[in-house]
Amino acid sequence: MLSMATVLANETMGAPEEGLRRLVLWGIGAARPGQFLHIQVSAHLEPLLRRPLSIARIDQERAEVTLFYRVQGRGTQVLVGVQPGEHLSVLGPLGQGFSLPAQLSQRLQLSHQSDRPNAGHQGHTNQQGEVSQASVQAGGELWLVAGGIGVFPLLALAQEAIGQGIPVRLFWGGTHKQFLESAGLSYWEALGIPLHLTTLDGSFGRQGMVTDELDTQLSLRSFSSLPPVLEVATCGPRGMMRAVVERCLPQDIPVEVSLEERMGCGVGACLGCSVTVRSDNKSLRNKKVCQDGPVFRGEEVVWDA
Amino acid sequence: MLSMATVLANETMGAPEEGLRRLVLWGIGAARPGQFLHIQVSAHLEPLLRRPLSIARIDQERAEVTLFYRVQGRGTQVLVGVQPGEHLSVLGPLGQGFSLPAQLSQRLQLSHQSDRPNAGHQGHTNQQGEVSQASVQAGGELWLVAGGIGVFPLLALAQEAIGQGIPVRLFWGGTHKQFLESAGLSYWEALGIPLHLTTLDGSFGRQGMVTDELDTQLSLRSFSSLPPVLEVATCGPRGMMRAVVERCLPQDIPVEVSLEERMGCGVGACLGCSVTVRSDNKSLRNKKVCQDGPVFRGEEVVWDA
Amino acid sequence: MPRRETSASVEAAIDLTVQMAGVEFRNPVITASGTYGFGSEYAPYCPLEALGGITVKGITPQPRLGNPVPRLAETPAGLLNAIGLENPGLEEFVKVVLPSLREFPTQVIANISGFSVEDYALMARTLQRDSGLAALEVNISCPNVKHGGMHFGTDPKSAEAVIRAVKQETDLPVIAKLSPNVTDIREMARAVARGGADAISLINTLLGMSIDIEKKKPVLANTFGGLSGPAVRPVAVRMVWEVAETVDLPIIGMGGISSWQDAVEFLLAGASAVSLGTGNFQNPRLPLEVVAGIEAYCRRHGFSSVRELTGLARGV
Amino acid sequence: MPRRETSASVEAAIDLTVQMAGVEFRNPVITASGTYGFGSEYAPYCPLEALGGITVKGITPQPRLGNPVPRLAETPAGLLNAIGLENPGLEEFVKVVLPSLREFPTQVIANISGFSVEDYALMARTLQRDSGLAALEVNISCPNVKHGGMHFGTDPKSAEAVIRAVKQETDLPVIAKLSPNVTDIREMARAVARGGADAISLINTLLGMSIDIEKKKPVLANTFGGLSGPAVRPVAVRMVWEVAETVDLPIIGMGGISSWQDAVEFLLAGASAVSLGTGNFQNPRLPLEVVAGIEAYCRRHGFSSVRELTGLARGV
Ligand SMILES: Cc1cc2nc3c(=O)[nH]c(=O)nc-3n(C[C@H](O)[C@H](O)[C@H](O)COP(=O)(O)OP(=O)(O)OC[C@H]3O[C@@H](n4cnc5c(N)ncnc54)[C@H](O)[C@@H]3O)c2cc1C
Ligand SMILES: Cc1cc2nc3c(=O)[nH]c(=O)nc-3n(C[C@H](O)[C@H](O)[C@H](O)COP(=O)(O)OP(=O)(O)OC[C@H]3O[C@@H](n4cnc5c(N)ncnc54)[C@H](O)[C@@H]3O)c2cc1C
Ligand SMILES: Cc1cc2nc3c(=O)[nH]c(=O)nc-3n(C[C@H](O)[C@H](O)[C@H](O)COP(=O)(O)O)c2cc1C
Ligand SMILES: Cc1cc2nc3c(=O)[nH]c(=O)nc-3n(C[C@H](O)[C@H](O)[C@H](O)COP(=O)(O)O)c2cc1C
Ligand code: FES
Ligand code: FES
Repeated sequence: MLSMATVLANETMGAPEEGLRRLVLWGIGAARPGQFLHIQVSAHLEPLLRRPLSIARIDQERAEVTLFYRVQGRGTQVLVGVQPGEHLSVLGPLGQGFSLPAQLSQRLQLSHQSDRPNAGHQGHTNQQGEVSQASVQAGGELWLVAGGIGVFPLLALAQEAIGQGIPVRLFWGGTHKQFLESAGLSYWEALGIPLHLTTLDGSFGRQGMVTDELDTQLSLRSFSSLPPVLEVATCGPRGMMRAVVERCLPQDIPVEVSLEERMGCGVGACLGCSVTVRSDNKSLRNKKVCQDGPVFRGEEVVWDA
Repeated sequence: MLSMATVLANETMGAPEEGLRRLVLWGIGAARPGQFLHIQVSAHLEPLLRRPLSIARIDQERAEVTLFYRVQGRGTQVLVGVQPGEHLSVLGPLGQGFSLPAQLSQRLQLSHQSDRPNAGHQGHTNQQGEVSQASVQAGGELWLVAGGIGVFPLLALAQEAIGQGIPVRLFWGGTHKQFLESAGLSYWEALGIPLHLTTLDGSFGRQGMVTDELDTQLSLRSFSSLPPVLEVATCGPRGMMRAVVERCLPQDIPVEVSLEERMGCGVGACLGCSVTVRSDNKSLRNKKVCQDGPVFRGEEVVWDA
Repeated sequence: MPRRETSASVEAAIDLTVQMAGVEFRNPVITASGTYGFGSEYAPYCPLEALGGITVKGITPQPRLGNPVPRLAETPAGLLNAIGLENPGLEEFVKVVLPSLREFPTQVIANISGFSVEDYALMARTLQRDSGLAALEVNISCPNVKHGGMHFGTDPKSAEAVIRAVKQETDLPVIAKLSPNVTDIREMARAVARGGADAISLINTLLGMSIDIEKKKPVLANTFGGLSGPAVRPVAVRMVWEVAETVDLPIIGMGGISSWQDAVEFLLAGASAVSLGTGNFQNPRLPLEVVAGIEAYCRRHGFSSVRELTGLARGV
Repeated sequence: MPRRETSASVEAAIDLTVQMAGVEFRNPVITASGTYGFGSEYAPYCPLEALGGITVKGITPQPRLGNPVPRLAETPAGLLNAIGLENPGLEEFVKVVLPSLREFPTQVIANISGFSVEDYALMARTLQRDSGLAALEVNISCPNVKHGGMHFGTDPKSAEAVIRAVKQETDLPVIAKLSPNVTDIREMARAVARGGADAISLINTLLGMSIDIEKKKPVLANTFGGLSGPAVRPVAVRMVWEVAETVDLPIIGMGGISSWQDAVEFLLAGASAVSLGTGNFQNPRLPLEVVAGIEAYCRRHGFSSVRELTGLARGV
């Protein structure tokens, strides 16, 4: 969808020096968690390209969508100047979102079929599907692992999962307390779910990396009767996401990662945002972050492509 | 001077469909009628170049300068968006302004000297100077001849001349009544000077060209004892200014014309705004509209260069 | 678009069709190769039947994964790309892509790139009139692959040889797409005309680069990329003008068109049609706006056919 | 500029001086020929003593009135100019201009253009070290005059000949200013190096044009003009990179610098100094901001001399 969205709010979140802002738009079509909008920040030629921003909150009743953004370079700086009441040309929602555990099992099934069209591996697929179904019944949890502003798209996912009765747990690492507070901590607190917070400087939560805390909680689960992990959805720096995938896949926990790449068109037409993935038959091929992603299955990403 | 001027007002003048606006700036150095400001309409690279706008009113006490502009293309469109309280990077006042009759005689003298450094024509120059001096004493008038928005810089000149006790008379032609009213007619009416207005469609004043009315008034003077014309200052379309010069010079009325040319630097450094002039010894050379002009002596302009 | 009802000529329909190399295009607005995927990606925003034609992504004999990312870098009014000709290869193109292109309600131009004259000839042999394509655009100008197409686009003899080989192998009209990275574009135009080209596309991208000063290395993984977008338009218009003066072939003009005004500029310079590339990224409805704008311009200026615009600024 | 007091390295003075062709420049920021008049025009806004150097408007043996107006056209992030080498001629330059240049508290580079090898040689003969100039920049790349300088800038043999002739006639260091309107800038760089150039300036403007669609004719009276400004920066940086890889001469990089970041980009690509042209028109204080920005960048990144930046992005 290409629409002129009305800006309802465009304001600083938390401490101004963190450079984080909240943008509320009206007039966007139905969106799914993990999808993004490709926004033209200026009516002029400067900057030339649209900017991709993830959907962080969806209020279907009021037809509002909330994005959180960090002021980074030229484009986001220009976006700061947009006033409530003004209109922004918005392309999207674009891309494939996160799968909720039930969807995930379906998606796994589909992708196995499409990746190996002639192979008779239905048994395995069904098996995986059954595992997930079983886990949901067993009251398993959806885990979210966020690094820095990677938390933004996960908020929409948390809301949707909670709405469907799936228990959610957040792991979130930031540099320092003020960052976490500015990047929307209160939204998470309002959800009433368990939060595992880490900061690099120890000013809030556990000192260290978010993956340290993930390790702790994963190993707890291996000898206790805590609810199993149905799925991990992660977004953040590449290195962090890779670490998450490398921890979870060996334990048969499906992971979805949300990738970033520089985008031209946002709709699959320019091949600017290619990412190399490994098919189930191990051969390498390209997918497009804008169209096939930004969410990918952890096992398909080739980290050092 | 390069300054960050504060925008005090930036508003539509008159009928919106005329696309005329009034821009009031604070924080510009001392300006003379006929000078212009080179204004950066956007802090970004789009549009790249500054835009030259003439000074239309000078309020030295309040340190305010007023410009009138017509929304034309990209640059002036961007300028429309600037809000009161914002700052604009302004280069200027730039260029040589109009001469008031007393100054004019001096300027003629100087330019005769510089154009013909080795010629002994001091007699002639002095004579011209004396003529002007004499005319001022005889209560001669300063005539302003404007076409369309060419009237803008003449307003500042009228104010200064009136302040010095020189009688001023305006000839101004526009396409139709609403244009004249929107382009600042009330400012002129407030001056209490004789106004000779023409419109192409006859909706206001005399129907026809401003030069028709100029002809009428010039010929009246040739057989009556009306005050002589000390000087004509003109600004407007090239063809109109040429006609003014061709009427006045044969009658020994000095004319100053304000030329327009596309500008890069505005300070004489790029040679983008060259205009070919005829020295008193008839040889051709270039002057710069930005630095040597925008006001030139009528006799030096080569109209079909 | 509301019509003014003031005179008879205002009412008259404007003929927007153009004929190039024996192919009729509904209007002179085509999309540029590499910016419009394989045609369906932008269809939700810009109906294909509104377009004169589309040019699909450049293909090579073998599949290519293209260059590593980052492949894009934004510059002032410009875009650097170093896609590196990612494409599914000729075989997959013919098997999977072509059948879908056949269904498109507009003219489809294929774009081919190669690393040798034989590469080009091979693709031309496979792509014939019965493939449903309207024409073959021969990209001898891609700056983003090593030992790549650009060599053919900067050496007149090679350019001529490639075009001649392609012409010999296919019964489709052949459009030569020229590189702007040359000293004299007229010489290249003459060379492809000698080779038998039926039309000329220009310009492809200007070779450029940018550097990330914090990381102290090039922004693009490939170091160099091709510059497109409004920044290059003055160069593109100049080359269209020069080529229109030099050879008697229809020209598809492109490079930085981001409004209907820009498109008219190319037509007045000598182009018979225009291609829109980077402009789609900012405004997916740009082709529609360009068609409507050209039509209104013709009406306002009293032209009954868009073909009257071609070369008008040259006093043709 | 307030200094952070946090560490010893923060305190250290940064050495901004650069040496090129035996000439020492206070800092690497020079102004570009044709955009800075004869030096005094911008002095009220930007003190000359803050600059590494200035390059004055190109001169020719005879006075020239230049091209008719309009000579300027704005384009997206760019400027087209067709001044046509308006200048007072060599004699007036020597008699009237040179004496004032001598007094300038910065290095002054003269820029010469000609229509034959003899033209260049004639000017070089007149302009010697005792003229007070720091160097001669040989413009073999002006696109705005018919039969003009650009021919020398697109043909390696002619370029070599011009530079050799100039070198033979003057004891001043000779800087060859290259045209970007060539297929292979490296070939041109090699040619002027063979001719004996002491340094290379690049880029001059890209040949371009624009059309007024209402008047249906070119905006510039001269039809074609030279494109400068941010639009061309990616092309300029690429050419600096290529030339730095090719010849072992200091490079003055230019083309679209409008911030200190842009200037650093050129240095990292391989330039020893930068020239600012069109950027002055928007921001007359740009040279000051660029000097300050480069200094702060060096400090932040732990460089004690700006010379360490040259070519760093190439892994030099
Ligand atoms: C699918 C997706 C979702 C995103 N969601 C968010 C979000 O919710 N909140 C948020 O703050 N940021 C998000 N980002 C990152 C955001 O797009 C960039 O921060 C933004 O484009 C920077 O633009 P700029 O002009 O400020 O920076 P500049 O560095 O000046 O941008 C220069 C160019 O690089 C591109 N670019 C720079 N950084 C990135 C990046 N990290 N990812 C992709 N392109 C980049 C820009 O789009 C532009 O084309 C997302 C990125 C992607 C791909
Ligand atoms: C000395 C001087 C004084 C002026 N005073 C006034 C004034 O008081 N009020 C007013 O409304 N206009 C005045 N103008 C004209 C004004 O500068 C142009 O209307 C304006 O630059 C148009 O810019 P644009 O971006 O809106 O139009 P565009 O057509 O998009 O401009 C494109 C380029 O052409 C230049 N340009 C376009 N028209 C003119 C023009 N007539 N003169 C010079 N350059 C032009 C622009 O500056 C820009 O570089 C003056 C011009 C000069 C030279
Ligand atoms: C992302 C991208 C990919 C491109 N891929 C191709 C290609 O495969 N084949 C080709 O001939 N041109 C390719 N081009 C060049 C365009 O077709 C066009 O010639 C150029 O971008 C100039 O037009 P524009 O400024 O409107 O984009 C590509 C351009 C871009 C921006
Ligand atoms: C108005 C103008 C006049 C120029 N005149 C000359 C000249 O006389 N000699 C020359 O070598 N280069 C000349 N140039 C080219 C500049 O010196 C410079 O190489 C070019 O503009 C690129 O730099 P920029 O983008 O910073 O302007 C001129 C450029 C402009 C814009
Ligand atoms: S951004 Fe164009 S294909 Fe993804
Ligand atoms: S505008 Fe540069 S010399 Fe006048």
